[in-house]
Amino acid sequence: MKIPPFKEINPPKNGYWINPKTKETYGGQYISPLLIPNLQKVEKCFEKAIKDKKFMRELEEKLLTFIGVNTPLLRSKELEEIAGGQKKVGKIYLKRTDLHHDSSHKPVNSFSSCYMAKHIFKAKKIICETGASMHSRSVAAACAMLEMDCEVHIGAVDAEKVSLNKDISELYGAKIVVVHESTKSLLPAMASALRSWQSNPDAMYVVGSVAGPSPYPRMVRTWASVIGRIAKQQFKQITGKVPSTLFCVCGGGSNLMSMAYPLLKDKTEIFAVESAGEGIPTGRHGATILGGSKMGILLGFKSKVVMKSAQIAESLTEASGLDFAAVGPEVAYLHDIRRIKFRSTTDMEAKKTFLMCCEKLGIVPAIEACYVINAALKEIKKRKNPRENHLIHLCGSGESNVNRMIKFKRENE
Amino acid sequence: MKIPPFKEINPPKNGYWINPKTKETYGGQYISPLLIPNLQKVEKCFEKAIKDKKFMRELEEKLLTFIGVNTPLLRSKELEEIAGGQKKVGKIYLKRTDLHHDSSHKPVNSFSSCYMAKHIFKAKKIICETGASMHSRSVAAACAMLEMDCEVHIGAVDAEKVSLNKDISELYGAKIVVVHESTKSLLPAMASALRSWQSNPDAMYVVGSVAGPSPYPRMVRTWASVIGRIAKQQFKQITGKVPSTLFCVCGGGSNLMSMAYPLLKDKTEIFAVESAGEGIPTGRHGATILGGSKMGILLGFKSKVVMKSAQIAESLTEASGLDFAAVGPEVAYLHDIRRIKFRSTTDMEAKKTFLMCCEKLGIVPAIEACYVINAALKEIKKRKNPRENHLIHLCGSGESNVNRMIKFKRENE
Amino acid sequence: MNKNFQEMFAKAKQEKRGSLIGFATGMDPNYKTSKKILIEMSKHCGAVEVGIPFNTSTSDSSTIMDANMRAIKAGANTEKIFKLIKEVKSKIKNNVPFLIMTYMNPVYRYSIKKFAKKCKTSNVDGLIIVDSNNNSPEDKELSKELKKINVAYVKLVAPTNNEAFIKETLKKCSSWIYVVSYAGLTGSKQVNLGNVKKISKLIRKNSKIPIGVGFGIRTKSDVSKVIKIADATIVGSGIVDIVGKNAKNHNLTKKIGSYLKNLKKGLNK
Amino acid sequence: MNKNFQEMFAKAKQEKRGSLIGFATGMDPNYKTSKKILIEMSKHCGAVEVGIPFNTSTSDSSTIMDANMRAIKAGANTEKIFKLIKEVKSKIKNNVPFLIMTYMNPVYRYSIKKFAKKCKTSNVDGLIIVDSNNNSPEDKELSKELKKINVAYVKLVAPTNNEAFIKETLKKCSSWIYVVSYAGLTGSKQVNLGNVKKISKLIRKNSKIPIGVGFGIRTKSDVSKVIKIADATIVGSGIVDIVGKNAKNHNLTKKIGSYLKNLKKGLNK
Ligand SMILES: Cc1ncc(COP(=O)(O)O)c(C=O)c1O
Ligand SMILES: Cc1ncc(COP(=O)(O)O)c(C=O)c1O
Repeated sequence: MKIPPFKEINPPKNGYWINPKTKETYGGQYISPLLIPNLQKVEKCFEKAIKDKKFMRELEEKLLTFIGVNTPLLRSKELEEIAGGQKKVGKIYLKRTDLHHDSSHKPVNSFSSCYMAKHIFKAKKIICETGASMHSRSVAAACAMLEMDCEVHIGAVDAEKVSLNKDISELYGAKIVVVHESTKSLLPAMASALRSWQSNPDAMYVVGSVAGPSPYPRMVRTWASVIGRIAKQQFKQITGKVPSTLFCVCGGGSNLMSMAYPLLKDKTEIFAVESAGEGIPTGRHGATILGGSKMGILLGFKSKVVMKSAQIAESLTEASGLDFAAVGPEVAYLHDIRRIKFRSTTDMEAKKTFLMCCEKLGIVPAIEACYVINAALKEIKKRKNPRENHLIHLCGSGESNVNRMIKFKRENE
Repeated sequence: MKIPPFKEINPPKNGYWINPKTKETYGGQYISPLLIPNLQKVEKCFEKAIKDKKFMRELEEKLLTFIGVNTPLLRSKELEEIAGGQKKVGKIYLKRTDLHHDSSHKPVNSFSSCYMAKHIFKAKKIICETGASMHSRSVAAACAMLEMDCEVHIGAVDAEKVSLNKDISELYGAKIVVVHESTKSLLPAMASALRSWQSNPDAMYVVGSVAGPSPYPRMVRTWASVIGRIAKQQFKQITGKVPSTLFCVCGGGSNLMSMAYPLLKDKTEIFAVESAGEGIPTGRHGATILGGSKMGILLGFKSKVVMKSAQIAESLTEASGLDFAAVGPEVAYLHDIRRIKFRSTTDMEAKKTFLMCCEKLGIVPAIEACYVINAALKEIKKRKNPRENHLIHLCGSGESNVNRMIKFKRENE
Repeated sequence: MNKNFQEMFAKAKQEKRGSLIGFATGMDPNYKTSKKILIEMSKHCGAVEVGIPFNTSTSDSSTIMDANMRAIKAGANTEKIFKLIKEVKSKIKNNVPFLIMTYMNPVYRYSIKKFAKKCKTSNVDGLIIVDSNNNSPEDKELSKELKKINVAYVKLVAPTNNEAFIKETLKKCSSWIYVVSYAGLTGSKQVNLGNVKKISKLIRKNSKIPIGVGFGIRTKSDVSKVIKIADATIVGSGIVDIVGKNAKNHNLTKKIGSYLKNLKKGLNK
Repeated sequence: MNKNFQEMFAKAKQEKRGSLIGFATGMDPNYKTSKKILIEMSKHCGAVEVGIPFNTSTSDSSTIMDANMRAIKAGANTEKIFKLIKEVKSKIKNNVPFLIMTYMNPVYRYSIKKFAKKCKTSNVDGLIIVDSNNNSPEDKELSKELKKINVAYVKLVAPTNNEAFIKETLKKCSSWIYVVSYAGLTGSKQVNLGNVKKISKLIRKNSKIPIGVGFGIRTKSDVSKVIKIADATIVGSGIVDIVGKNAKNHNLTKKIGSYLKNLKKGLNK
């Protein structure tokens, strides 16, 4: 298997994506001057890496054999049935990144970033933050294999929620820093990681989504796009066409960009799904775009952010991986130029979808993936177009959610 | 990807493998007459299934896209290093069935058996036993997708040990029967499943290893051999040759046969690794062949069994999946004709190997797989042959073992 | 045909009644009490079936499984059960035939030839192996050995078996044939008379061998219904239940005695 | 150059000493107490730095993060901090310059133009934005606006920055430049004099702008060492610590006063 090569479709200028109509800028590098040299070094290393054929060949070899990036597309007749039957709604395919090593889409970026950190940046230590601990788990795995130190920042609430993934990160040898500040979730964890980087400028910071100061959003989506490049090729092989629609959940946007990026210039209609928490009108949600975000500047980048006056607002959702009051800058840009549409799913809908997937598909999805499956079914039902081929990103496996979900099941039966 | 076709190498005669030298018979059908018609029906369905091209095409499609059977071979320079360096010991490859849906080699047989049960046997309900709950988890997943009822028998000790997998089986909709008899582990669970089948002859029983009354041992190894057929092809593509050695752990022998079967007529030296528990001399172990087993008859088949007078002896090991006082009949036969060699690993060695794999490989192996990795390293070190290419079956992922192992890590640091 | 069984069925026929066959696990709850239980049973039953416990049995309900575990804990093994039967038979005055009921593994491990011989020397009249397949080499050897020494080889047929299977089974079966009354475990359900009639008909069509019916027979009324169709009925869980609940009660044998006395009232044709 | 800062540095020079700049988060622990604290600080410090708290700060140690959270809990926002500074400045008699220290988001959300104007109308003398990148459009706009109205734009340089970066920074920097003494968070480590010397040299090579050194300065001896190299020193965590530990103590301002008085003893060149 050969991974289709990367083509830059949407390059930022000096770290910014620019809306041609409004001239709004997205991205940038808003960070203490202390870290500016580090960011410049990361950018240089990244440019060097993607041009280094030997490095890329070795990296892709590891992605194929260690991460197992050549995961299947599963035609789901069961979901078609639920949406009204293939004859009414077309075909539904699931991209199975739940089958990756460490059970989510995250390891493709995590491993690539760490591999670059080891061989080009020459770092001895990696610092990262994590929400659902999917990112930390895969960074820690990469660090174990690459003999690097690993420091993980996780919010105290998440450390409880996804303790399995956190424990696995620890088994891999990561040092876990539990963050008790502010919302005790992904956002303060990322702030904490960036703060730690300031104290350890020799380390490399590895972000878990298409967020953070430039060049991270671009770098992460470039690494992660391996997933979408393979998926696009597979989809064409199976159906002869690119997908009619693509559905991905959106926390920061890494799994979205991993799949959407190679399809940006295609006719595929792209949907990003946010967590509506207890319902967007309640204010208790994790929906950045649909929850009334404004442009803001945090954690090193400028993008859409949910705020309460100038403070970053709490994001509230069952899914630790979606508990992020912002989206990556390229995602905000793609929303604003209307290339990506947004939908949402409430926590309750997602939890029911979790049980449904277990009982009807024989798949334990990451709770994050349940938001997208639910929203995709709603949209596909509505479209009622039998000639369409739908693609849903099943971006993770839910072992870490079992504890909470089995309680939910027992309470609701 | 096309799965290389099955070729019967070692067909049993009337349900028995026969040692040409000693005339010893292995296998058979030792079961209440009540179940004889069911077994005949299973056998007929199996014969029909493997000849039914459409059925096989659809099954293989599902194995590829639902189970994700096309898992990679990972060259592990880290293990080579530990064994003394590639220049001294040759190359080491890991077959990554830990990346399967439901995280072990088991789903290939489980899904195939259930698929046959649904489409050819026309059963509405599946009965199975389980040790590490890897089998039950994958049977339950198949039943969910195929809309069948699922009844799982699990020993009370195992239900505690591997509660994550048990909970996942429950999320998939399985009815869990906890067995409190005798050793409260895999063996009484299997007896309990067979007893339940007697009460529900319309159901189909799906065994999780190459054990049970004929035709199960043959059927299971035939389904499971998809893994080895792909692995053999991959290995040849990468190295140009078949492996010099193959290492698999051996509880009942399903993961062993899944890999070994397509290599039986090749020059590959095949090693099966048993759990030596607290050490074979202590009598507290799970080693059937190396632990002084004799020919015995239980659970419907005749094979090597560890016994205390005529009673099946307790098997004692950290690994729920290896807690089985017998090996499948074809495995016993292959041992007796000296085609397969046996090695063992103690629980303590396996637990240390678990931590080593996490910390050095960035992989969380199923505890079962740690026995084989440890024994393989010992053997490879001893062979000191730089021209050899070694293949180790990494037959499962250890999410379910994390709870116990993180305690072990913390206690030992 | 084994002489004691021959006499048992002949006498019953004469008396226009069926025969009651009682089952208990050997050495449950221990050697001494088991001996008393078997002696008591021999007073009321046409024949006595003694189980050699097997810890990995595939056909027993939890009642019998528990009995197996009690007996194993009390040190039961094949040798001791033979000794137990031999002692019991030397103590009783009548010719009540004794059977061993077990699984193939204990027999196979003992050695089939030695096991058959030991039956003879221990005054065992018959053998039932729950999991013995007609086509296994062990079954062939065992039936040959038993035939030589006139120990009855009582085989099981079940409601799921077809006529071909029954015919094949009849070839090996001696003294009587054991009809399982439902698809399930010993003592786990109610006797299914429809099944019993259906199989009995198939047997009668092919043989004159006496028919014993087991699984799910617990009450006088069960016995009475079954005996309308069959020649004998086997009661197991009913007895083993009493043992389990009264293992330390000095009235245990009395209780079994009166339970059996009551069942016997259902034996009239 | 902002007039008040000009005076501050001139006076210090005259007196052959360095300047002490004190930092506290605005509205920590609440509006009223904060006002008292700032007034007290203005009595002892050459300049006062007031933090507009930001809950997602990327450069603050937990001491300052805690202060931020206390202030936010007390209702702090940009508007109120401006009001606070304006009130404090109207209460004090001297011309001690006041700076705002914050992150880009509060400024950006308030609107850069409005923020600059508000600085002027609130008598704010300078602004420090920790995460403002020289090349961002916001930084460009902000520095332009501040220049117009003579509010000092104090920029940070850190030990990891090279000469090119320092040169670029100097272009925008006005009144004085803030040297971060080590790679790390406010108040998390000890001041690193080697770093300070190295960067100061690079700055002096390119400019005559006064240098203030912050991060890790807590004691009289720290102050004394730093002042041998720099023109001013910023003390933050040391003060915020006292606020955090004595939020409800009526001696709070006194404690801060005597802490600062002691530090001042280290200011002599
Ligand atoms: C399985 C899974 N999906 C999705 C996400 C959301 O992140 P993103 O939108 O950056 O992909 C996460 C984050 O942890 C995750 O673990
Ligand atoms: C991961 C894993 N490996 C190995 C085994 C051992 O079984 P077998 O020898 O039949 O493959 C099990 C059984 O549950 C298992 O879960």
